[in-house]
Amino acid sequence: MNVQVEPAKLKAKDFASDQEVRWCPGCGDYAILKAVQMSLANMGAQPDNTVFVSGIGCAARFPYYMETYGFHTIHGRAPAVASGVKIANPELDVWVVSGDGDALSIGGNHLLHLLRRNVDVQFLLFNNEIYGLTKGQYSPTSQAGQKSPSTPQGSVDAPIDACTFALGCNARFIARGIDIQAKQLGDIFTRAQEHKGASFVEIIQNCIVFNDDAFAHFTEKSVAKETQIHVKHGEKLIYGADGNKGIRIKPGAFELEAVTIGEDGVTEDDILVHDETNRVLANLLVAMKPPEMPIALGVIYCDPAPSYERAVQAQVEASMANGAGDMDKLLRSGNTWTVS
Amino acid sequence: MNVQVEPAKLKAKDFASDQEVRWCPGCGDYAILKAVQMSLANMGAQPDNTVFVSGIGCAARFPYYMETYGFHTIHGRAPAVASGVKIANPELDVWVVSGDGDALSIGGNHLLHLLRRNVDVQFLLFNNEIYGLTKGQYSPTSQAGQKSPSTPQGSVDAPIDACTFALGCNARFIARGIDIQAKQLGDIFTRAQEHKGASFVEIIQNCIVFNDDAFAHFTEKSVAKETQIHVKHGEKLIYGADGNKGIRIKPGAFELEAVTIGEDGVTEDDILVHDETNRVLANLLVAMKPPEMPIALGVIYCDPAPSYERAVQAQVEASMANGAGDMDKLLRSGNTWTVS
Amino acid sequence: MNLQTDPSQGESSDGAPLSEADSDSVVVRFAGDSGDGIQLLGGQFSQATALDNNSLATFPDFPAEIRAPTGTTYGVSAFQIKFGSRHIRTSGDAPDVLVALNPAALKVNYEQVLRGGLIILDTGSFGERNLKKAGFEVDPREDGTLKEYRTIEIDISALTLEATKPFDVTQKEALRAKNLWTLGLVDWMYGRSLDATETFITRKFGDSAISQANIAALKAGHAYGETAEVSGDIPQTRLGEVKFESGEYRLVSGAEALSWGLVAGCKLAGIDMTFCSYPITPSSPILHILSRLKNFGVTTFQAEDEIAAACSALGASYTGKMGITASSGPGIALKTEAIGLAISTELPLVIVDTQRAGQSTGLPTKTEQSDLFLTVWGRNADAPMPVLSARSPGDCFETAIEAVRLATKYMTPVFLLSDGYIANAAEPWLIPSMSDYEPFPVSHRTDPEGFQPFSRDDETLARPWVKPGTPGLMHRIGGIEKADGSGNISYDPDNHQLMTDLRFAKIDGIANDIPAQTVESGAEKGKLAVVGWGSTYGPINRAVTRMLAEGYDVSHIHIRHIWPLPANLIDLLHDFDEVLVAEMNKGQMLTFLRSQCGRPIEGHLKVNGQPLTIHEVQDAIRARLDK
Amino acid sequence: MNLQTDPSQGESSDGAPLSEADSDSVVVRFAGDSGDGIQLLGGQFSQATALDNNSLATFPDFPAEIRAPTGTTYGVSAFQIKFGSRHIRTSGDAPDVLVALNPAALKVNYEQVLRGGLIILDTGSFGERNLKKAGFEVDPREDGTLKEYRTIEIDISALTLEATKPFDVTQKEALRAKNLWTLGLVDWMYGRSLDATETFITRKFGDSAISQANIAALKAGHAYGETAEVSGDIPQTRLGEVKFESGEYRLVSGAEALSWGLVAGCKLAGIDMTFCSYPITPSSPILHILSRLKNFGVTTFQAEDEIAAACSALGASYTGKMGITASSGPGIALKTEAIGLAISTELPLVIVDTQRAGQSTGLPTKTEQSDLFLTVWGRNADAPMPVLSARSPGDCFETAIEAVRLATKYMTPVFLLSDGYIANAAEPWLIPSMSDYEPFPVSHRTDPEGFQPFSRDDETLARPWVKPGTPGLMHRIGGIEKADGSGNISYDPDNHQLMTDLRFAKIDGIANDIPAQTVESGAEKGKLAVVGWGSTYGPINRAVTRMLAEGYDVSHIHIRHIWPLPANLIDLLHDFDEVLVAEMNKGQMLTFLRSQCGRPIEGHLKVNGQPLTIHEVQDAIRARLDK
Ligand SMILES: Cc1ncc(C[n+]2csc(CCOP(=O)(O)OP(=O)(O)O)c2C)c(N)n1
Ligand SMILES: Cc1ncc(C[n+]2csc(CCOP(=O)(O)OP(=O)(O)O)c2C)c(N)n1
Ligand code: SF4
Ligand code: SF4
Ligand SMILES: [Mg+2]
Ligand SMILES: [Mg+2]
Repeated sequence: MNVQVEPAKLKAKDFASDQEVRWCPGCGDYAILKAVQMSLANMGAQPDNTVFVSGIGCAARFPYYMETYGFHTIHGRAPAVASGVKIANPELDVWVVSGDGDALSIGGNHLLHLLRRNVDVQFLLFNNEIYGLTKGQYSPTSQAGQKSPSTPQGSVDAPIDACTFALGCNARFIARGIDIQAKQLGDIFTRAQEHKGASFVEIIQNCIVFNDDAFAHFTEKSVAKETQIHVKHGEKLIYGADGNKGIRIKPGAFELEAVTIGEDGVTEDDILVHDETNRVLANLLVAMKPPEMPIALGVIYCDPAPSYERAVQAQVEASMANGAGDMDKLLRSGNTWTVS
Repeated sequence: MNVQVEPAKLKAKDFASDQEVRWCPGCGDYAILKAVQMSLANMGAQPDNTVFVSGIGCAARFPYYMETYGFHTIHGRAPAVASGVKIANPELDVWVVSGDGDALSIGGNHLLHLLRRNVDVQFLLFNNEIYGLTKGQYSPTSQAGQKSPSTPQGSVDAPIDACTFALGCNARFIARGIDIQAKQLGDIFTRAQEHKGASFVEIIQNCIVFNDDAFAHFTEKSVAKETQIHVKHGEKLIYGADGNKGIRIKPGAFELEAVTIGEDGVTEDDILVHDETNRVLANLLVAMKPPEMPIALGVIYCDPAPSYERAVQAQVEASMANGAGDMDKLLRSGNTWTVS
Repeated sequence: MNLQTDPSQGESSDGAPLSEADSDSVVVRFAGDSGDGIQLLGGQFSQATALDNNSLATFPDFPAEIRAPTGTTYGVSAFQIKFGSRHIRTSGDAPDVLVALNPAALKVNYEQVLRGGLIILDTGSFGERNLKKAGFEVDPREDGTLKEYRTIEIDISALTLEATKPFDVTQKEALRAKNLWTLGLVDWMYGRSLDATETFITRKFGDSAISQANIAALKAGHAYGETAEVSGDIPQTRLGEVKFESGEYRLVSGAEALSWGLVAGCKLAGIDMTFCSYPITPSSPILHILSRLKNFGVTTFQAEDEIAAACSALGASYTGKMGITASSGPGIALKTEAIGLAISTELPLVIVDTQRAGQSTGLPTKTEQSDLFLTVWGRNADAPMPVLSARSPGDCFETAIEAVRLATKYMTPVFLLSDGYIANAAEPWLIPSMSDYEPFPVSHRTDPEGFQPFSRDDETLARPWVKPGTPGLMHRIGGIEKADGSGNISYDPDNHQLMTDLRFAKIDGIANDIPAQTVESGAEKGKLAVVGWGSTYGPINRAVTRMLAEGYDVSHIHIRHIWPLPANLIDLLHDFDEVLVAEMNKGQMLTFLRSQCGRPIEGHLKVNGQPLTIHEVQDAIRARLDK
Repeated sequence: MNLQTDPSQGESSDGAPLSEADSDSVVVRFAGDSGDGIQLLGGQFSQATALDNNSLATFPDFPAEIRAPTGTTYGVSAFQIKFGSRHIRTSGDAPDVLVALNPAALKVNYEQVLRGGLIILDTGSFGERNLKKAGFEVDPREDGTLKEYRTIEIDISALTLEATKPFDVTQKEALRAKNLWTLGLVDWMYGRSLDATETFITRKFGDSAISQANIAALKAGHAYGETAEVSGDIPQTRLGEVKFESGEYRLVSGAEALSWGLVAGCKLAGIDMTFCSYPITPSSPILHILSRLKNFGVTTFQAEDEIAAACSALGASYTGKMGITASSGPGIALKTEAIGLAISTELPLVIVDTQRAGQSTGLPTKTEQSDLFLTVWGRNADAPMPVLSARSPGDCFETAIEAVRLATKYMTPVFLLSDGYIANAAEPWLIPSMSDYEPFPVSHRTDPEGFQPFSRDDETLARPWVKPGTPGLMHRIGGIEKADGSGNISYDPDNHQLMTDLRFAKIDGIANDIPAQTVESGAEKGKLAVVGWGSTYGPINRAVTRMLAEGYDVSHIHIRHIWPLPANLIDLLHDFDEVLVAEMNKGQMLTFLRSQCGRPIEGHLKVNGQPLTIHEVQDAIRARLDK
């Protein structure tokens, strides 16, 4: 364990490495980088004790730009490497950075197991609905019909929703943010870091080169208020420029609907209160898609359970309780005989 | 396309190959094999046009015992091979047989993509909550605390529920059955085969050697009626030896509860009617676990969408509509010049 | 730090490359920012050059970043072309001419230019900030850095803005036409017609303001040369036409030719293709090209990863289609297990490996020939399969057809090796006619009489290929060892020996069904054989030709069929006093040939992510023969 | 169909194996149904034999099915033991004695028994149904099938039931004691004490009825021999004690010794182990054993697949622990990409490959040595790493320690090869003392002064190993090519060449840090060197020893360090007129050595999933020297 006396509060720039940032000018990744650096500073993270692990993709270049420990691994395997890091040293604060292709195409299986095991890492999925680094092929989150170099007539695959998938994998912490919303991202990162277990964070990220404005229909300033809902545990699910839109349970159905307070007899009392421990609600919230419904942002689900690496460690410690094993004794355990 | 004039109705035994079945005596796989052969006969399947694809595991030996086309592939990859089969020849009736390790451990990613793409195959997952073929290690569906050769102190991983995972992957057809319930399995297989798209079927299967009685608490005859609910679209969710137990929405919550009709003022009207097109309900049903709740069996979810291989084929056909490509012309497309 | 410099390219004793005496060819390198449209510029100039009946070879050199910040050295994109009045087979060594559209492009490239060569600079981009970003402390135009070169400084930016003023385009749009202005100038230098490019622009942008502005810039560059505003400083060169074999020609890149070759192979086999792949540099273009050829009966599938790609391609082959998959480096590694299954089940499958530089992620946009070991030997247990390699963009077409032929005829997976260099490079190609090729139609078995899934063809030892859906031929296959004939699972020791031997015999037998190894140039026996494979064809061939002209006793042998080797290869090698393998790796063909033929072999090896140069091969030959 | 027969084992001209003159050793094979407890029987007999100071080697031969239907040939489980009054290094060729507990066991095994050998049958299992299931049309006891053998027919089933009658056990439980009855008989035949087995039973079943019944069966079998109910038919043999080196001994299997060696290596390195693996035959026992050694600072992780296992082990190494992963065949293939990353990032990692037979799924429970190519050459691009191979169960311990030493000292992944045969076989092992080993403590770098992640140790060329969590040493690593020293991403061609060269030099340098190649038996130069590696040690050594005794000029060289090879190996081989590689594959070491040393080499190759036999190696030697 490396407990350090921290000399002085660090600033965002203290988390920036000396490497030139090499994303395309205007890429959403820049804003996320800044937000991470800022919130690490705010949460008083120790660079020495922080590890960023990534796969391959534009997003996965992230660790190079962080003045922390960093491991840029191979495509799709960051969750597996990170699991090894965390099992081997539970004291480290481990962050995984991944793209929609990295995490959900080639890496889907490792993500599944990281989540179900509940390994205590923060998993940041930069979702630009495209393969950036390989120049623009469609990804598992691309909308059906996406034209791309590999789908000139449009893709025919039904996309996967990252958060829905994470819920299906038993994730205990699910949040969603947007690249350019630094403050909200900061709040999410802080919550994710505090959560002891796998924290899954989807970050909507604009790829200016290959999928520009894929999210404009809810990220554009002009529509943001009407198409985004920032959820907070214990608070009503209210949104809209005038704060008069809300989410309620469609009467008599297992369904949510967007309503306007004051219209059709809807009152504020009808509006659901966000309960981040409710898995069913989480499933409904993550599935909301503009324009019919606002997109849910913030900490959508958080229902902690013991983390994996601690349980693993506990078994090792329990085994050690009666003293560390003696190699010479081990070799002589069971039946032996002596020749003289 | 291979449309054949069928000479006479085939019997279950016509679907049995000449290979000796090599599972352990008493293994649940025998019953499933019989049920599949029987229901293929019942649904009038053509052996010539039927393909069984499997990965590796005890379950995956299945194709060898079927007098159909069969491909015993490699561990975890059956969904990928089957996708290739179906894309290349959409006319074939493709069945995938997999185990809990094969499908959910090494093969989780391929299963995810098979389901989200909605490739028209029947995916049968034989869930014995153990690795049979490799002699008894715990699997991703093993209950926490499972002692096994690789977890002598008990496993510390939270298990994944196969159907919950499938829902998270956007599966459009989800069913669950028990190895020994041949009739119910037959009904499920028939529905699965009719469903045009990926049909996910979890089959609870007893591994008599390495995980005997793992499911006894709900499969034993003495408790079956009280711990199983066989769901049917449009019918009330009623079960119990006396037919007086039911499932209702817990008042004021996004939750199901098991109730007894006639007790605490519960009437039959309170009991939910099964709606197999309701995803939220499906999520709740698959999560029910005995003893608190009965296990849900039957077709839990079915909400068809266009199948992948047809959409792929449609693009090829559309491209062909103006005539097949001319190779010599292709080579001469764009700028050319002539030297004489 | 000095990025992307390769001082091994024809270096003189004091560092700068020496001027070459190749008067019948010219090497031009365009370089600029990733956003400067260098690849388009290069492509258009290549096209115009080809239309003038010059022979040519190109070498696009992309940055690894999608779009690195402007002005940085790692954001420099380059395109090199060598063209001439004789047959050109390599994009050449040191450039005679460098066109650098910003300081970073200069920084990265000038040291490779021939001493005394020409450097054309866009002074409009030589501001303080750009100089700093490029890592120049002082302006290189002023501190003697370029003293060994002829430099021509033109404010291309300003002239482009000027030329496009009349049109309704933004300043940003106008500046984007810099590449066309430059193209116009270079077109003028080498007497190229602007017509093809004009047509191209009009096709692309229609009758828009952008279209007009681009054409105006192109013409302005051309006029700039013509009106000689630099008072004759800019040299004009005319190279004679090459006596090309008569016929219809086009420019073709390796990725195009390979994709088309695969389609052609399937046509000749009479079956449709199912192409399953996962994007990866530099393999992706094949997926992109094939996904536009659905009207050729091609189905493309972007799988979730390389394992799924290989498996689904194999699934397709199982149905009787031609299953093909393609990848590079790490992606090929991932396919290993599935390829083993293809070998075991004896199904056809073509795996295209467009090799890239470096282990692990390495240098994805750079070239190397370092997957020979992986493809020949990189599988668990004894698992033989054919490995072919293409030598040039055009040759990809032939080699791809051959891969499909062997896969279907012998019921086996086949590795088809290309590399990042030939995939992206372009060369003039005498377009073949499909009627020149002998079809090799596949016949799927339909006869139930005496059917055994693992019976064998007497001649090829191939097992029958049955389409599921065929009445009466139901059977099961899998990766467990199979009984000879019946294909049922068998744990019989003798059967395992027999089946292993049969699988080897089948692949070994292919040696008798492929062309004997020929000698590309030089005598059939003699002092020194330089052996190459794949994309080193150009530089080795040119080097040997030159050395032959100088009277050296040297021959060039280039291997297409790596496994099995042509039946006569070993004997052929024994007919030379010395054998030198020249390759872009740490000695893989070298080691492989040593293992196959009991004679000493030496190597000239390079692994810097750059193609071999003619000079270094010449030097390597001299080092052996001048002793 | 005749399963699992290996007629190549010491065959006479007319088919049956010839009787051997080895009076100082005996080979016994137990065979029965999977449910008959054959492995326990074999294990207990081995234990008793070892306690009698006989040397021994064992060969368990499992069926592929977990528990195939009783009575089938593919459900037969066997256990062979060779023991003797001289050092035994192989489980032997043809059995002198076969104990067959059912017709299927007889069917599968009798042809391998020495002509004139003894076959003991349980007649209680020779009913009509069992005969049919085994594929006997006629009772083999009656149609002359066994005429070349001595057979003893005992109704073991009935006698076991009889013996266990007094105890409160079910008939099923009683019948399960058949193996112990048999053990008692065989113990009597070879004068073994029943004590150890009795203790074992009591420990396992406590003071229960089952315990009592089992012990009664054991004693009854013994008494049956003693009272000679078969009137002296059953031969009794006493072999002298072997002059073992003095010390404490135990039986050890390869999987145990390997697991313990890994733990010992970590102790010597002073770091904890994180072992990440995915179950696969025959590799799984290592995971099982290590998961019980958590009190040795061992953390085990059953990953979701082999890729994750390799990646998480690498992640553990990244934190400064010893990351280890293990698998077989297809699982090793899947780890390829991750191993490339380990090479590129220069992190320690041990990858254990317990080889199994056949490409793809192949024959998982059978043995082969066919991953040499995969481990030495099976990676994308130029990616060198050490490869070691263990020769015997006990040797696994030493080789595992060496693997950890090289991995940590040189910051490199290391392949450690075992195979299905040594993993399951057991031999008496002189238990080493940990104090005999020189520790090789790892020192993780903590000093920020002048720290560069890719600086190098002058001697080893290893880069520093830094634990995340260390103040002031934050840095980034990854699979893209790294600049020498700083480790920053670099696309510089010269740097790629330099780093590639450095990675090779580092691994090549290990040749100077490993023991010189020795000659196991025979002279240091001469007519013929038989070269082996891995589990063929036993048969080759015995064969060469025999041939030396017969006066042949032959030597045995056994290679542990496959890559890099010991510095003197090539010279050593040149000192022999002929070199013969004997291995269980299609010629992988053969091809590899040919590629490394310019001299003719021949091969004796076998791929039937069975260990080499002494006889065939002798024959191969004779074929070379008798000409
Ligand atoms: C094994 C392997 N397969 C494929 C690739 C090529 N590759 C690199 S990144 C990438 C996808 C990137 O997409 P995403 O994860 O969404 O990241 P983004 O670039 O959009 O941030 C692919 C296919 C690779 N590097 N390794
Ligand atoms: C690549 C690879 N890894 C591991 C194995 C070993 N293996 C075979 S089956 C299996 C798990 C079987 O479990 P499951 O899928 O649940 O099937 P079951 O035997 O229980 O029916 C494993 C780990 C293998 N054959 N291939
Ligand atoms: S390609 Fe897209 S995701 Fe990648 S750096 Fe450029 S803008 Fe960002
Ligand atoms: S091990 Fe279990 S799952 Fe496998 S065949 Fe035996 S009983 Fe069935
Ligand atoms: Mg992306
Ligand atoms: Mg299972």
